[in-house]
Amino acid sequence: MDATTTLSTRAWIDRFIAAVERESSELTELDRKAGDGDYGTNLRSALRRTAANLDAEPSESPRAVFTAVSDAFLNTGGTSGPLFGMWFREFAKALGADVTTSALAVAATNAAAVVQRLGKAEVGHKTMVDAMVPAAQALADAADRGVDVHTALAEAARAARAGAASTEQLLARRGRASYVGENARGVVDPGALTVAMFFRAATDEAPA
Amino acid sequence: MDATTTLSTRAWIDRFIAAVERESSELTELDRKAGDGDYGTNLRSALRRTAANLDAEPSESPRAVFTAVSDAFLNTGGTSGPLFGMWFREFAKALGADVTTSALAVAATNAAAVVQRLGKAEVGHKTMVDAMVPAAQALADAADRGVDVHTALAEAARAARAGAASTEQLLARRGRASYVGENARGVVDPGALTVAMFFRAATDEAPA
Amino acid sequence: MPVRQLINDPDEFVSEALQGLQRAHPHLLRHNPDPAYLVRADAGRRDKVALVSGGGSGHEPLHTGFVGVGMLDAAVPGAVFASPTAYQIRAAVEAAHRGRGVLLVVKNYTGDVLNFSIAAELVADDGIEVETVLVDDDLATDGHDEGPGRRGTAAVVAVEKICGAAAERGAGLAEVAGLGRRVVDSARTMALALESCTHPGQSRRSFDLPDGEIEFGVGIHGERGIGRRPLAPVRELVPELARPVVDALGLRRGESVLAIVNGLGATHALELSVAHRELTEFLDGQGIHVARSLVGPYVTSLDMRGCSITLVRADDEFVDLWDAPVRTPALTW
Amino acid sequence: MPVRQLINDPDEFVSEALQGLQRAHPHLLRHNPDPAYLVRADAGRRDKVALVSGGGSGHEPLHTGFVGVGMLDAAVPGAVFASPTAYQIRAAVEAAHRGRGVLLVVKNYTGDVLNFSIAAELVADDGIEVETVLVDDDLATDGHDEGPGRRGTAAVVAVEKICGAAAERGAGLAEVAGLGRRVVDSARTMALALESCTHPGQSRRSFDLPDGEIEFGVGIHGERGIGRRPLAPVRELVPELARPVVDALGLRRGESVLAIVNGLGATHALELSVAHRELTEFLDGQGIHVARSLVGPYVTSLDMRGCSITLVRADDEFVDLWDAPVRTPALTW
Ligand SMILES: Nc1ncnc2c1ncn2[C@@H]1O[C@H](COP(=O)(O)OP(=O)(O)O)[C@@H](O)[C@H]1O
Ligand SMILES: Nc1ncnc2c1ncn2[C@@H]1O[C@H](COP(=O)(O)OP(=O)(O)O)[C@@H](O)[C@H]1O
Ligand SMILES: [Mg+2]
Ligand SMILES: [Mg+2]
Ligand SMILES: [Mg+2]
Ligand SMILES: [Mg+2]
Repeated sequence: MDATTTLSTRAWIDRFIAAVERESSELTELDRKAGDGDYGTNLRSALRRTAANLDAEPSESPRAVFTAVSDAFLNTGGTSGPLFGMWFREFAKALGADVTTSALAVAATNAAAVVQRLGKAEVGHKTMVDAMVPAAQALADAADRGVDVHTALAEAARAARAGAASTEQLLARRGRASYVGENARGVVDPGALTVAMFFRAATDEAPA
Repeated sequence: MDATTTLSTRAWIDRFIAAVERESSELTELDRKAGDGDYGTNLRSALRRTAANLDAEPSESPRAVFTAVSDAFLNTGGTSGPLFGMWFREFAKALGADVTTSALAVAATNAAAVVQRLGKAEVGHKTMVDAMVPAAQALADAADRGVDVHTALAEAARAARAGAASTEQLLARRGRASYVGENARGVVDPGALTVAMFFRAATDEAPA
Repeated sequence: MPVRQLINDPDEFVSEALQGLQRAHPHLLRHNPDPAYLVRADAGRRDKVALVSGGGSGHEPLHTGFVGVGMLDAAVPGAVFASPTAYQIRAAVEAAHRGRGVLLVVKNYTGDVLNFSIAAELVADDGIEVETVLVDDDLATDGHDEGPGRRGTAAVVAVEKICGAAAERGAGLAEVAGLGRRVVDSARTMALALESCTHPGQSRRSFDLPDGEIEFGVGIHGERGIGRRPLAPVRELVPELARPVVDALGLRRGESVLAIVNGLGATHALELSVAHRELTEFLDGQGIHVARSLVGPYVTSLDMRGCSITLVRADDEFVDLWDAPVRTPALTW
Repeated sequence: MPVRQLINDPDEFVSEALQGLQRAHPHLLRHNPDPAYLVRADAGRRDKVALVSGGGSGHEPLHTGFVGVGMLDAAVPGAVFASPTAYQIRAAVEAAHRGRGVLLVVKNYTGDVLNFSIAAELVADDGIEVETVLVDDDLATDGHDEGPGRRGTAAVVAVEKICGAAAERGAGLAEVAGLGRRVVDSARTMALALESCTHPGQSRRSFDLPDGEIEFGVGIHGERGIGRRPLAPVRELVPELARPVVDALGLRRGESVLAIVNGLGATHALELSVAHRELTEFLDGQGIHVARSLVGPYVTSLDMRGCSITLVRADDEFVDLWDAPVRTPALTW
């Protein structure tokens, strides 16, 4: 079965926001080691704007929720802000009233493609794309196998986490981390880690 | 007798130029003590321009010679340049083909008046006026008495020199020297000294 | 001790400056505070292709000073030296759109390219026709095949002026965009700094120069250039800037150029006039005719001292559009 | 080590800059090298009262940048911070004269007053009708009864603009002069420096400021002002400048002003825009209406950092003449 009334998009985003609030200084630390150290700040400011948008116009519709997320990121500086903005925008476009595995597969596939087109990064360039592409692949596989939304998102989260972990040993080819050469090795890419956190938040329990 | 063919205006100016060349560093020194130290430079540059003008368009006519002197001073910076320019201009205006005592008296009287009007200095303000006014007075007296040009100019030179000497004990009320207060006391005003040198040059022998 | 500036709070610096600019030109400009942009006071009339540009602040009068008749319809300023957001750009494009499509003029910097590309996609989805002209005139960053390409600097003024004139005359979007790309292809710039610049609220210049040396090949964000050279009389420095520009454009005797002698911020008008004199002497010697010159601080880098020289190979069409009337805070004729 | 500048030889600096300016504006200006002045390219047409101004260089765009249609007919630049000679002024007046008399606009400095007065006598002798407007707007030098009086600073721009417009419209010499004197009576200025300036070729600024202090009441020749004040946010500094100006003019609620927020040289456009914002906030609070504003570096003091604020009590005639078309290198609308 594919439909889900049990997955509240709003709750998913709330858990994501809570996770980022918990981890933001670690994310910034990663950007400091291999970038300019503003990543956590950029991300938090986008998510606080998201929360404000959602509180101002409460809605449970996946489209409305992801539009609010996308708008907030597009209103944020840095490289990650606009890329995440366009990534989330594909979720808003693809998801209807109900969140289905196949709609998620379409969303994640289109979303990864948009980010790759705009950022010109391939898998292995040590960016958020290293988590986005395997997650999209996992959702597409899940849709092919007809598994339910929760299972599909759990698989996507595992794939994204593995993709993020794989960035640790890479040299960066895109973004500011590419300027620091060997110094980026040993540092997980915070953008990729954020993608993993996002999928993880889908199936987590609500935060305490 | 009043007419003089023996006084060559051109030779007078040449002697004046030579005197200034000899004394210019002393004049500058006086301006350094009670001003900004550019007086000798200003004066020499005006007189070199005068010499160039006179060489370019040689003329013995008093009007032409004094016009050349006046133009050169009016083309020079500092406070002294334009004031001397207007002073000499009255000589150009008043002197005809022949230099007479009465024409010199008119010239020097008008010239001192122009400088006083423009510079707003009275006798006793420690400026060139302190030599110009007594010299004009001496020439006016000489004209009243009908004395010859050489005698008249010698009297003017003595009066100017006395006027210049009188500035030594004064506090300056005009020009940059007025900014230095008591420090100007004991310093002869270089502008007044120059006026004395000018009249002295009229009756001097040609320089060696 | 932060550098002495007329400033309240560094975080409010740009937005307060926008207010101040708008209040000085109420008949030309409208200011939208959030998201921040400036738009022509008569925006909304459905009659022409609209031009929108923007980028980090600190380069004033670029771009905000070029909003008005015959140049930009809107300018979108980011924070100092930081790109505006895609959302800001979208809002400005929507406000500027006058029914005949929008030309985005983008200086080639990663953040600007990213945010303007995204904005272009967003407004295209909203049904507004968009074209983009990417300006990449800076010769100092030429020749790196794999990198981000040449930076965009003072040639952007020529692009905005010429495209703005064509749009004002009624040219269509494709034509205006094509013209803009042709200006970009015809233009190169080289810059030098005598002294670097200071971010608002910071206490140090972005780099220090040893006695008797200048920084050659600088951009407009206070970054180091491509090398140190000896400080020399301007009659030697200007040919050092202009010669590579002439070579890169392949300019030959008898050709004409538009010349921009641009002050980087704290360079005095007397200095720029002397630099312009030296440029005309140099180009005269090369047999190159200066059809028009623009001399002044147009694309600044905060309080940097120095100048850039831009040459644009000029044909009659460029000169004609250059001469067309313009009425903006910083450029009017 | 002289300060880093785009310069060849300090002695040639001004004359090379004049050449560079003329070459940037060949259709507006003609340059006479010796004696040095700039005159309108169409000088000689016998049709209007001519305006001539000048003074020491280092204040650019003043005065050379204001030669053109609707403002000055000629500008006579001296060396940096030094008066032009009477002879230079006479030559400029003769070149500028267009058959209906000449208005001399003179900033109140001893050397300028002397040389312009002399030039006025010389050309009057040549049969040219001359009037002089003496500009003495600087409040910092007010109140010294016996001295040379208030200095002339940025209000000269308003005098040149308003008189220039009236002359261009055909007003006679007496009328234009009367208007100029009325502008002078209606205008006061106050300035502050965040950093002093450096003479071309010299290695030191004209004065040094201790940390956290600014120089209040400066003129435009790098001389010290009337006192040190604490460096403060611009929202505090601008009222410190504007309040005494409002008081000196006796401006009351409901009155209108022309406002000039003038950069002293190295002040960035963003800073001047913020200063303008603060001025409008302050005047709003006083119920004073800003009819028109001019914001930018118009009367500079080489590379000084800081600004001056000039207010001119504005009636309809002033505003109308202010708005009249002008076409010069530095001011065009
Ligand atoms: N070209 C790119 N394509 C995709 N992602 C990128 C690219 N460049 C950078 N990133 C991502 O952006 C993250 C850094 O974001 P952020 O700190 O906001 O950017 P900035 O470098 O502008 O400060 C990196 O961790 C990486 O995941
Ligand atoms: N107001 C004045 N009236 C007459 N003479 C003056 C006046 N002010 C200065 N002087 C004369 O000018 C001389 C200084 O000339 P100069 O050095 O060229 O001027 P500056 O002070 O501009 O450098 C003084 O010695 C004095 O004789
Ligand atoms: Mg970062
Ligand atoms: Mg960053
Ligand atoms: Mg002196
Ligand atoms: Mg002097």
